[in-house]
This record gives sequence, structure tokens and C-alpha cells, in this order.
Amino acid sequence: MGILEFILMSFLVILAIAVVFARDLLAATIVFLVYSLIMAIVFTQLKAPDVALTEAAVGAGITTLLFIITIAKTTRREEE
Amino acid sequence: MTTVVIQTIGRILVPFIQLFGLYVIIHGPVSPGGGFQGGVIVGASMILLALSYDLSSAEARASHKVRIAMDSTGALLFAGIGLVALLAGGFFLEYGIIPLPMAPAEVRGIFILLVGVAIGIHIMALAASLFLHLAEEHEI
Amino acid sequence: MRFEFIAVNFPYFVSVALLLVGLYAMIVRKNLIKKIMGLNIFSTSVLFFLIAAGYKEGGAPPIRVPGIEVYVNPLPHALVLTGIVVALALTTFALALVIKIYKEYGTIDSDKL
Amino acid sequence: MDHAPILVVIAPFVGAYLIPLLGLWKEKLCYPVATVAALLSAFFSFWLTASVLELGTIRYYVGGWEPPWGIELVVDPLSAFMCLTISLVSLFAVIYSKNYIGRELPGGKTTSYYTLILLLIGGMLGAVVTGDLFNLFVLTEIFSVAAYALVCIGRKRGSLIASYRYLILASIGTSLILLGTGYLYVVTGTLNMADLAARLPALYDSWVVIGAMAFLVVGFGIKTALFPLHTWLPDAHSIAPAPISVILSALVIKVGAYSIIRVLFSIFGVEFITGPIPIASVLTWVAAVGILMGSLFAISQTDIKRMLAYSSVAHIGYVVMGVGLAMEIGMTGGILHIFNHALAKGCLFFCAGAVIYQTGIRSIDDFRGLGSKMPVTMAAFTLAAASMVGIPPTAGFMSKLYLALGTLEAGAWVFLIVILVGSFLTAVFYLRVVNLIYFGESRVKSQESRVGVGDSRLQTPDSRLFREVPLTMLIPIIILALGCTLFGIFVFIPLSVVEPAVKLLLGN
Amino acid sequence: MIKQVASLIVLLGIGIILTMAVIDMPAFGDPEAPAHRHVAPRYIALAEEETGVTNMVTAILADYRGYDTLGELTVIFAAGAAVLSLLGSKHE
Repeated sequence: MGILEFILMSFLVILAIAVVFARDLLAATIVFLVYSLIMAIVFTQLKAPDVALTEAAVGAGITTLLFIITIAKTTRREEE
Repeated sequence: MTTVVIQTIGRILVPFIQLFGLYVIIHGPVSPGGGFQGGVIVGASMILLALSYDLSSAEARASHKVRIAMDSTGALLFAGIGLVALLAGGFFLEYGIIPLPMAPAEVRGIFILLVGVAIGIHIMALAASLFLHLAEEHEI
Repeated sequence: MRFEFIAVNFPYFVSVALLLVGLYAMIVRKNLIKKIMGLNIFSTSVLFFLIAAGYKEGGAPPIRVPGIEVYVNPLPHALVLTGIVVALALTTFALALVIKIYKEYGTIDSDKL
Repeated sequence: MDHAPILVVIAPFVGAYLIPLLGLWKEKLCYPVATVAALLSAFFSFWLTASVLELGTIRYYVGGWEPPWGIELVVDPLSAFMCLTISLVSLFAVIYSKNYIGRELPGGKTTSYYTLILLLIGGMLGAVVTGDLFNLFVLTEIFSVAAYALVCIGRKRGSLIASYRYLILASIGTSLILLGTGYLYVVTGTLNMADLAARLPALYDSWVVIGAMAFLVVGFGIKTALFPLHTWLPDAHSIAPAPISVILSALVIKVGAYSIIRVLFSIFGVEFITGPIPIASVLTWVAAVGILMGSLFAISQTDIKRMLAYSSVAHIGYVVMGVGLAMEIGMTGGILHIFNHALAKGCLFFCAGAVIYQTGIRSIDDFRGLGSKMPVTMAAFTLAAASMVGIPPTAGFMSKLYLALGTLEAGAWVFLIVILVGSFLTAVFYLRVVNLIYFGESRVKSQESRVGVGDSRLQTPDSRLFREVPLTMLIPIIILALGCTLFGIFVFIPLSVVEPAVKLLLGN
Repeated sequence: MIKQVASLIVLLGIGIILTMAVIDMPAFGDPEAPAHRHVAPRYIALAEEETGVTNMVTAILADYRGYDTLGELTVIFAAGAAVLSLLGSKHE
């Protein structure tokens, strides 16, 4: 495991924390998209191309879109 | 202006995305991907259509009834393949036993592809369905 | 080095951290959509753990190419594909519920329901 | 007919795949298809039980691959017992749905309803026959998703929130189950239960194994609604439509309990769970607290379905207590109680549904004088309540007797007292209802007591209140009520399956 | 407030169990780990010969553990039916 994987994996944790603590739900969704993409890259690094393809299509694609629709139909701000 | 650009790009992209999705389904046995991934990609093309035009044009391409029919057909195809193996005297989903004029491994290969296609049909309808249901009555 | 195992098993520790972050979002955050994001982070952490467990130093992706003999473990990959689909199913239904809840109650804050 | 283990699962699934297609064409076809699918799986369950009792454990290799590589279905007496319970009670629930759902659900939802109920049944049956840990996770997820959706299908006030809370808590559970499965895979390299059981004894002191067990037990504990993890249950079980309440309360939580039994006894083994980490006795204590708290909560309820839901929290405690005792008589009582409680609680929820269907009454106080208005339903209610309390010679008495004998043999007096106090508390709240039914003064004349309680569609003229429910609802009620009594007298019939199951679990 | 503290205690407990388990785990990437020595070698060695496909993941998904995949399909099918039951369709 090289230094690149270390950095990517640490980044995953930071992004996850950012998703949880962002007040703006749309911003959280965008961060979640980046999280899924980095997860897909890490999966490629771990020699799992099938899973990476699925994670990119589902996590970064469909799931993010569904979150955006839901936020559009409900509310964008997380209340205090 | 932006709408025109988005619509044009969408119209150009959608066939290519669908073609790529079908490629991913068909090449599941030899390269990364398979029925599920390809199905999601084709489903995503319908979503792109809905996003760049509006929901009704996506509905026009694949209506509610068509989607439900594809959905059930895919699942029934998979379960049906399993039951055919059972009728041929093997275990459920034991493709190798199905009497085709080939070596058992090749028969299995064919049915693995067929199962991928069944999953693809199922998922492409469902991915579009899930999106359209959530987005209904609301233009985005 | 006493703490060498952290470097060796670093991916496993990452999965633990992601799991705790996701679980925190699910049980402490009040926003219903945030809880669902937490659910997604939680399940990806488990899937990430499985993929990491399937990795083999020097292994190739599990698609047979003539001449290569060492491949990573393909079984966790198959399990994870199933896991991703399950998470997608749960997320979709949960989001549909959130839309309906907002229509009926006008809020998506679990304290105000 | 060697294929019964897979057909019992596939029959409801294929029915579920067919129903949306048929629903596009003719919505009226959904009910018969669902009934046929449920009947088929009931038939296969009977076949399965008969052949298990005759031939011993059946192993079925899906796809023709031998166990550690492919998925193996293992039907031992315990699985067959669960199959029989699940397919019988859910068959009645499907039959009962015809009239009840026709009135409760708006048009267009019936198709989804029958699809989901078949997926729920198929998922539960699949979970009890599988011999593969990951497959158990997948099938648990199938019936869970169906259950979340069915809780809020009736669109009562609060049903969305109940469903959402159920979903969030239960998904924590399923994710923990997947994590535990992954941990076991990492240290053993296999997912097959029998193979795991063979490989684990060498690893008993590993923290990975201990963590895996903790996650699996907590995960399935959430599904089972074990006491501190029960918070989702009362809302979900009381808001769901009556046939769904029956399946949730009588079966879904029992499948969770079954999974705990499988994990503890078939994977980890008796030595491990009673050894250095005494998880079995922890479970017994948790169950004891659950019995007392569940019964106390039930006493304070005014809504009949909420009362029944809290009573389920208490009664799952009896099951888990029997399992936690980890010895023959106690476990016989616990597993027998799965069946007896399914019959009795199914009957009670059916009766409550019948009352709601006919009169819109949900409040216990309004049950006054119903005994003369709906005599058959109320007689069945009384019989089932007697079985819940454990009055001889009902079925509930027999399982509690075995449990009590088990605690005596284990020398655990505390638990005997808990069982007695729990039965007393159960008697308090069930006899209160029965007393109101037969000796309370009827309030039917005062219309205002019903206003605002039931659905507006249920505000019908008085003459309607004096009738029994339609036959499709009455027959399941009568059969389950008779079962509560007959299986108490002829207790050897369920015991003929339970006893070999317990012997097998405890390793002879 | 009490709820928050209770949640944090639960998180802490799970975190401790997880950390203990991870410390006991076989080293990451070790080719000799138990997970790589049992069951999986057969897929790697024989998947092409037995099923005629070179992608081992596809072979496992569609053949060796095909029943799981049928279950996965059923989960997403259930989600589709669930969303339909909740949101309905404007065509009905």
C-alpha cells in the first residue's frame, strides 16, 4: 500500500465528517458525491474494478441524484 | 440558451450512454461490469433525459406500464432460468444441467450472460422508476 | 515500533472511523436526510472493510488474464456488490418516506415530529 | 419432490414477481394469485416437515455447488418448525386481507400490497431454511424492506414516522449483521454455517470472533425487538393494517429470535456462549427485564393494538429466556412458545382488526359489551387471551410450564419468579379486556365515543355493528383460536418437531 | 441531553469493540490470511474452467452464489414496490 492510498483513505474520513456536520444539505450531498467518487478510486486501488464501477454509478450517480430530488422537494437548511 | 445547450448535449449523449450500458451488460463475463452496473447506466440515461428535458419526455420513452412490465419480466426471467434447471433434473439455478449441445462449462457461460441480461432489464427499469417516482409532480 | 499495527491495518481503522461517523449521524443528528446520509456512510464503511479484507499484496484484479496467477480474493467483491444494491434499496425507500413526511408535517427535523 | 427447500421460498417470490404484471391487466387477480402462492408454500412446508421428521436434516445445494463454495440450504427440525409456523399464519393473513384491505386501502395500492406481503413471506421462509450466513443477511433485508413499506401502506396518522424510525433502527441492525458476517469471514474464510461451526473453536479467544458475535446478536436483537432495542415495535406494530400486524408480531420478530438461536447454537456452539463470554446468561437477564417491562407498559395502554404490541415485547422475552437457559427443557419451552405465541397473538390481532373493521373501535374502554354483538370473534379473543396468560389447558400454559421447569432445573429461582409475575401482569391486562367484553355495559348507543377514532368510512349505521365480520376474516380467527386450545391438549404434536430440534441444537 | 450522552456511550462501546477486533485482525494484504486460503482459491483457480467466464466476480455472482443475486434482485424489487406503494403513480 503506497502513500497515495494513505492520503485517499484519510481523505475519506475527513469527507465523511464534513458530510455529517455540514449545515447546508445540498453542500453535504455534493461532499457525499465526492466521498463516493474517492471511495470508487480506493476500490480501484484495492483491485476491485467491478465494485468501483458500481460504486461510481450508484453512490455518485443514482444516490446523489435521489438526495438532490429529496432536498428540492423538502428543505435545504438543517434546522438548529 | 442554457436549456438549448443542455438539451442538445443530452440528446447527443443519451444514445451513447445507453450503448455503453448495453456493452457493460454484454461484456460482464469478460470485463468489469455486468447486469447490475449496465442496468444502472442505462437507467441513468433515462434520468439524464428527464433532467435535460422534462419528466414527460422520459415518461414518453418508458411509460409506467412498460417499466413495471420490464421490472417483472427481468425477475421472472431469472427465476425462470432457475426453474428450468430444476425441471431439467438439476438443482435450482444449476445451469450446467440444461441440455444444450455444448460442454457444461459453455452452457453455464451462456446462462451467466442470460442472467446478466435479466438483471440488466430489471435494474434499468427500476433505476428509472425510482427516480421518476421520487421526482413526480415536481419539475427540476 | 509498538504502534506499527496501525500502519499495517490502516484501512481497517479507516473503516472503524467511517462506521462511527455514520452511526453518529444516524443516532445523534436530528435531520431525517442527515440520518439517511449516515446510513449510507455506515454501509459503505462495512463494504470498504470487506473489500480491504479481500485485498492481497501483489494480486491482480480478479479477471483471468493468461500468465497471471495471483489474484485478489473475488468473493468479497461479489458480497459487496450485493451490499451496494441493498443500501440503494434502503436509501430510496427512506427518501420517499422523507418526502411524504415533509408533505404531511412540514418539517424534516425528528425533534419536531 | 426433493426440491421442497427451494420451492418453499421461490413460490411466494414468483407470485410477487407476477402480481405487478397481472395488476396492470386486472387488479382483481392479485388476491387469488397471492393466496395460491401462500397455499403452495404452506404445502411445501408440510412436505418439508414430514420428510425432515422421516429422514433427518435435509441439505440442498443451490446451483449444484457443494457447500463452502455454493449456497447450501439446511432444513433441520427447527427450520421445518419455523417454516410451518410462518407459512400457516401468513396464509391466514393473506386470506384475511381480502375484505380488510379492500376497505382500508385506496385503489391502486392493492397490487403493491400483495406484492410486498408475498415478498415478506418469502423472505422469512428463505431466512429460516438457509445455511449460509451471507444469504441470511440478504433474505433478512428482503423481508425487512417489505415490512417497512407495509407498516405505512395504510396511511394512518403517524404511520410514516413509525415506518421511518423502524427503518433507521433496523438498518443499523442489518449493517451490524453484515459487519459481523464480514468479521467471521476474515478470520475463517468461509460463509457457510456448518463450515464456520467447524472452524471457530480454534479461534475462541480472538477478539474478532467476540466482536462478530456481539454484532450479530445486537443486529438480530434489533430485529427481534429484545427489550432495550424494542423502541420501534409499539408504533410499527399498532399502526400497520391488521393482517400486517399479525405477520409482524407473530412472525417477523420470531424470525429474528430464530436467527439468534442459529447464530448462538449452530455457529458459535454451546461451549462458547456459556463459557468465557457468558452471552447466554446475559440474554436471559435481558429477557427477564423485557418480560416485566413489556407487561408493565402493556397495562398502561388504552389502545387495543398498542397493548397487544407491548405484550409482544414481553412474550419475545419468554422465547429468548428459554433460549438463554441453554438446556433442554428450557429451550423446548422457549421454542414451543414461538409457535404458541404466533397462534395466540395472530388470533388477537385478527380479532382486534375485525373489531376495527366492523365498528372502528380502537380504545379498550369501548370494548364494553361487544361480547353479545360479535360473539364468535369475542369468544376467539377470550381463548387466545387465555393462551397468552397461560391458563391450563391452553397452549400458552404448556410452553410456560416447560419454561418454568427449565428454570427449576437450572436452579435459577429468579427467573421462575419473573415468569410467574409476568404471567400475573399479563392476566391483569387481558382479563381487564375480557371483563369489559362480557360484563361491561354496552356503549354502542353513544355514537360520539367512536367519532374521531376510526376512519370516516367506517362511520356506518348501527345495524352494521351487530354483525360478525365476513367469512374470509372469521375463518382464520376461528382456526387460530381452536389451535390455541387444541395444541395445549395435544401438545405432543408440536413437541414431536421441537424436541428433535432442541436435541440437535444442543449437540445431543 | 440524557439521550445524547446515552448515544455517545453506545458509540464509545461499539468503538472499543471495533478497535479491539481490528487489532486482532490478520494483517492487511497478507496473502496467507485465512480469508485467502479457504473457499476463495477454488474460484480463482477453476472459475474459468467450470463456468466459462473469465471475470471471477461475475462467475460468483451469477453462478456460484446465484441465489444471493436473486435475493439482491428481490430486495431492489421490494424497494420498487415499496416506493410505488408510497408515492403512487399519476397514471392511476
